[in-house]
Amino acid sequence: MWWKILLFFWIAVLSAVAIVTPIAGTLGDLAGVAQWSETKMIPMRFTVTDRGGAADDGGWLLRGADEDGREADFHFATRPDGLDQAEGYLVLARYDTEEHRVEVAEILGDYPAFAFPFIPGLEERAKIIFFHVPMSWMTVVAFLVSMWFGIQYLRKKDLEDDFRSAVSAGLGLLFCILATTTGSLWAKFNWGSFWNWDPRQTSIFVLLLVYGAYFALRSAIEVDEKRASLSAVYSIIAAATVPFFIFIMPRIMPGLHPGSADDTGSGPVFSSGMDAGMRVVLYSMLLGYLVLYAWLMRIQMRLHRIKLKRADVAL
Amino acid sequence: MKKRYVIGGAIVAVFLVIGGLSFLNSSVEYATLSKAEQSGKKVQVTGKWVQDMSTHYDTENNTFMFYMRDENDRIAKVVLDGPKPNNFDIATSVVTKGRYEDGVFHASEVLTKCPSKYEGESASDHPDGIKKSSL
Amino acid sequence: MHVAAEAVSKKFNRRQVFADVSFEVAPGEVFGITGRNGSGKSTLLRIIGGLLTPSGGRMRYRHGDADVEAEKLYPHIGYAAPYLVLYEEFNAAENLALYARIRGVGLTAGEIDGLLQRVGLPTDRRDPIRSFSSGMKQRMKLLFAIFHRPPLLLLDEPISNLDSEGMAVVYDLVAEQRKRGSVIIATNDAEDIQQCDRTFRVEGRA
Amino acid sequence: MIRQAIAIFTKDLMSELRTRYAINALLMFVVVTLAVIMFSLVGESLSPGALTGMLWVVMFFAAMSGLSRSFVAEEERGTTMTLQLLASPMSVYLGKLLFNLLLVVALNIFIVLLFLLVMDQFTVAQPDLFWTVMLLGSVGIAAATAIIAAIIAKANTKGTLFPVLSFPVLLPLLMAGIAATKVAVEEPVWDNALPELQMLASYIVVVVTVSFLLFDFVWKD
Repeated sequence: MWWKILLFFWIAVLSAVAIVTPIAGTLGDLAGVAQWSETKMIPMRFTVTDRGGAADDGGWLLRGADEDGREADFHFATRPDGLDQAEGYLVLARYDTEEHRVEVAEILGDYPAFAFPFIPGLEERAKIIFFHVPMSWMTVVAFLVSMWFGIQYLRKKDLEDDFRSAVSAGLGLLFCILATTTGSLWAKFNWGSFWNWDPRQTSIFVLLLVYGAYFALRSAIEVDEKRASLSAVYSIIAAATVPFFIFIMPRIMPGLHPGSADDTGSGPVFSSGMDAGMRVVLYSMLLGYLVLYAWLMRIQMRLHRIKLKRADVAL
Repeated sequence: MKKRYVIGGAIVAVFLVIGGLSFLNSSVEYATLSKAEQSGKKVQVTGKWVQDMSTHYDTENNTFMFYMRDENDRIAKVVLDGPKPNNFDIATSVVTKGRYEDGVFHASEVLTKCPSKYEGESASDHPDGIKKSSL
Repeated sequence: MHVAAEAVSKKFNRRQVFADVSFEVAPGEVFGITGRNGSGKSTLLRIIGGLLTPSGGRMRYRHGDADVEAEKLYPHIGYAAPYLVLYEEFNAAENLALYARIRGVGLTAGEIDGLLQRVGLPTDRRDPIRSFSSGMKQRMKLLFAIFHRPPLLLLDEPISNLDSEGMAVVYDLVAEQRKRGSVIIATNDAEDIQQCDRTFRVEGRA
Repeated sequence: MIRQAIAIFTKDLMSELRTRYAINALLMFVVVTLAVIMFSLVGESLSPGALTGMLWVVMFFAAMSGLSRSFVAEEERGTTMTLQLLASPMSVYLGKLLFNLLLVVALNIFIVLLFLLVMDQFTVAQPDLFWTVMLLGSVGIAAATAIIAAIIAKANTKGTLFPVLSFPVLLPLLMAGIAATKVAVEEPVWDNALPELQMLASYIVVVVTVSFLLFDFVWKD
């Protein structure tokens, strides 16, 4: 019992952390953005090193340092609130290349102790990885587990294994739909359209088709034993051919998805360059989803056994 | 009986790897625009996006058109089968994969190279306003 | 062929058809399987013929001195049953030639004629089996079961659709098979049971 | 095993020649599909690349409409048990695979010839590469559909289930095939299609091997 409550808290807290934690860039990010856009503003955090004074134009100029230890002048439109006590700020800003100073548009809050790094091209949208990536992984895990129990059925002819296989495929389908939805929402805001046949989108689409076909097959066979062996065979064939898909895709279409083989810009998801904080949250989330999957499997199996018992009584 | 599955499994594994290798081997050779024009082969060309010349996204055919300048300063019109690549605006250089035909470079892929790590740059590379703190 | 069933059981959709069936059939024996309709006679016969895998227990076969594995069982078996369907677009002789080719048994045109006469079928090669009467089809199925001289002959209701002349043919074949190997007949017919040395009653679940 | 397989193959071929269940319907299907494509393209000019896609679409749907017959016919006529008694599962699979192979190769040759005949805009830069791809593609389609036909033969809704189950499995083959055909149609260089050819070949080996391992479970009740 206790671990279920723990699981709820685990996922809830991690989700909250993922959503609430701000994205904050450094002066380096600000300067980098300035190279390609003079007007684009990004969130950044800095500590105040010199409280400065009123600027010529009536604003306020102070000096601040980012987490890398670089310093710059920060220009505020008015004197920032609580300047006397504030150690630092989280602001929305841009780098003014003419005045050589940081132009602060809005103060978002105090200096946050914990923030995710600013990733050019992804920005706030980077947070999807805490939800989308675990879902995608669970899709694959559930599919492999389903295939594994399919093989076990073929070896031992135990219908229990077949049911495990089917339940796992069902959960896989659920996660697959969730991953597809979250991914496509993200794509709308990052790439401009919900669906544009990116290799990853295409491969998850194929996984959806495989799951769909699997259940279509199951519902079309009446004898339990026959259904079990045929669906097991189908999932093995699918598992043997899906990898080819992953080989051929990148050759036919360019990858936009972060982490694609050719993605050099916004794909630090699992590269060594990934921010430590993000990695901790992501891995914890993966663990949470894994336990969630195992729990759902258990519930379904118990339900199955209860149904069998009732059917036996009815016989 | 058991042996059959072991051998079969091994064959499947080996050929999956061979299939996968075909993907690794598929990297096409690098060339310049002039070379691409001569050979008519599918090649990779490294260059820069010419920002002052027009770009166009054709929603109907899902193609993206832009101009690129290669290492030899030759400029060519590039038509990409697909939408505008990720981070295209902030790319410092682009790699296009495709064939040169009828004065247009038909690209099946465009890779963008972006300045992804600002932290690694030395302070002197930064604009005047940003200085490494002496502390 | 020596056949042994060891605690064989079969379930369909988790519904027990029969359980704990054990018996042995020695070479030269004619063994009868009886039981009410729906008790699983045919199911049991299919399991003996290697067409179905039992849900529990196992079947064992011995031919000469060697054990026969389930996968290599099919050449040793002749099987005739009402639910067996032959290739009806071909005529009788073509069907026989086809079976012989698949089984790797050489059959000359003369031998085929001999076989057809043996069960009282016309030797002209005009009509496809499709146009045969059910009795003629049943005779054809008997040929299908015995032409390759299998050591184990499985007959499911062998005299169904047959006239008295046809029944004589069946019992003649059974008598001949007795010299070559064993016969298992699934039937409730009194005349069939008379042919059997021993019978076994399948008790399906109520 | 080979002898048995060939005997089963000849049986299917003779049966097909006698009943002409599949052939007539398939040829008409191809003609009708091509006619629909031609009507919809009147006055349009399409690149050979786009036509390549259409060619594969026709080949895919022709395969979907005809290739399940080999197993479905046995199941529908009730002759599955007869075949189980006559031959080992391996030989049955091999025989059916050979029959599917013959059917799909003949069918695809017919489709391609007709396509070349009626589509003026469709020209092939490298005929040798083109036919190699067509052959490999046909073998791949035959291999993948043979095992899936065996599966759906045991199900209730055979006809609709066949394309549903086949499509995800065939998709990598289709994509590699289309990519390689495009090279053959548009580009004068053989080597550009080598990775696809390598992939097609390994796809075929993997599918046939997996089918051999699993066919027992499909065939026996």
